[in-house]
Amino acid sequence: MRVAVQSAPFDLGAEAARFAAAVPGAGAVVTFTGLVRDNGGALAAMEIEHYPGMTETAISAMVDEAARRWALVDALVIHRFGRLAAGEAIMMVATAATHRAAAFDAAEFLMDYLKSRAPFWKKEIGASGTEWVAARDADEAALKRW
Amino acid sequence: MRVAVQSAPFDLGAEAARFAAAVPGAGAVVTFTGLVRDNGGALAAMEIEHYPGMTETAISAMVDEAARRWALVDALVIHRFGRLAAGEAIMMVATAATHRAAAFDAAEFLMDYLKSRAPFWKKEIGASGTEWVAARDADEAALKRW
Amino acid sequence: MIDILYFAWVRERVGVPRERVETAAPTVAALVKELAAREDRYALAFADRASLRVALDQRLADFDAPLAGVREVAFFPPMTGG
Amino acid sequence: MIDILYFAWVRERVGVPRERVETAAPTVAALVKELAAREDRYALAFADRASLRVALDQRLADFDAPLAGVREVAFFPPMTGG
Repeated sequence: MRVAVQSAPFDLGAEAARFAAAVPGAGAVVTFTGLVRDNGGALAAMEIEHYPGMTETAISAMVDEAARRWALVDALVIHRFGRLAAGEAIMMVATAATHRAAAFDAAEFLMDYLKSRAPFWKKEIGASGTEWVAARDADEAALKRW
Repeated sequence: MRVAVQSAPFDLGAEAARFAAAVPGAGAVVTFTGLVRDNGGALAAMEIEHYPGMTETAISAMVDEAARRWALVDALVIHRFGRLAAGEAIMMVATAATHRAAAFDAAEFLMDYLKSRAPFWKKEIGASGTEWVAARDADEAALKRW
Repeated sequence: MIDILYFAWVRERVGVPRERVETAAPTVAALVKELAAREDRYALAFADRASLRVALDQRLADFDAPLAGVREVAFFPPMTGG
Repeated sequence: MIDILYFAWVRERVGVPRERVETAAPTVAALVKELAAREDRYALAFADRASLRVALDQRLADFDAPLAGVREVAFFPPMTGG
């Protein structure tokens, strides 16, 4: 299990390949990658603030919980902070399990928790100014299914 | 949208990176990779038979259906046939959408359909002989949710 | 004349991957009956209908589907892709 | 003495990312009341309790949680990770 909170870009292809190459016995690997949407050209960049210390602890707890619930062979979370340009990868999650249902469920669980329970805050920087991204009710509601 | 049915191995990292680099406007990319499980060392290889012609047509129809239902920015399916060693990647699916729920749902939909409606048949080659993999009731049941 | 394809253990039981057959069978079910009556290897391949699937011109079909105009019939076990 | 951290628009409204505060507030709610009474920028930051979240020693907590033994309190809007 690996959790990385970093300002540096990451290579999702290399991370996915490395992850899938080291999951003995697993039959299913799921990855999720979040990208900065350009909102039709309206968004120039995104600034991500985080809470050093708490971020790593909170994500590690989520990963441990997912690994336990779905008997994961392995899991990975990478999440960036700082300034990102449109199109850049914000974060990725990878899960490996014996069967696909567990790998999918665990990845969705981690995403739902990262969205609403990991201490990150996004600010959109556009041509017409800056704005903090508001939490979506749908994201909070998504937690109820777990 | 790309569908590839091939005997050659593929590089899941390179495929994932290439896919995610060409999905303008998408905020979410999900990949699924199926690996040959070694079943604790009992499985030496897997032989995958397919129905040339029908395979490509059937998968393309699934991809079109997923793209329509979830307004996908892009989708990719790669599926191998022939002889694969334990640990090798059998297939992968990638989906890109504006938000994560659509990308996850579309990837799961494609997996459920590939499992039970794409004309592939798997034969396990172990130390104690060969055996055709039986279809799982759970896989057939999974189709009912869509 | 119709092309018949067999896959996986159906192919192994019948012994050939494909063959061309002269038939007047009006439906898949009738064709299955005709084939099963040929030889033991066919009877064995078609013994358990519930574990067989059929495609007509590369589309999944039912056993009561008509064969009129069909050029290619394929028999195989439930698919196990993914 | 307690360390107070502010993030996102709470930080922007208060004007500093963190500060050390001398307080006898027994709960988070009491601390919020104390801070909000200080200056307008605090009053503005704490105006809408429903849009605030709090963490005590880096764990999410409720506003009625006690502060006894707590060394670090953080205030921030609902998180938007992922």
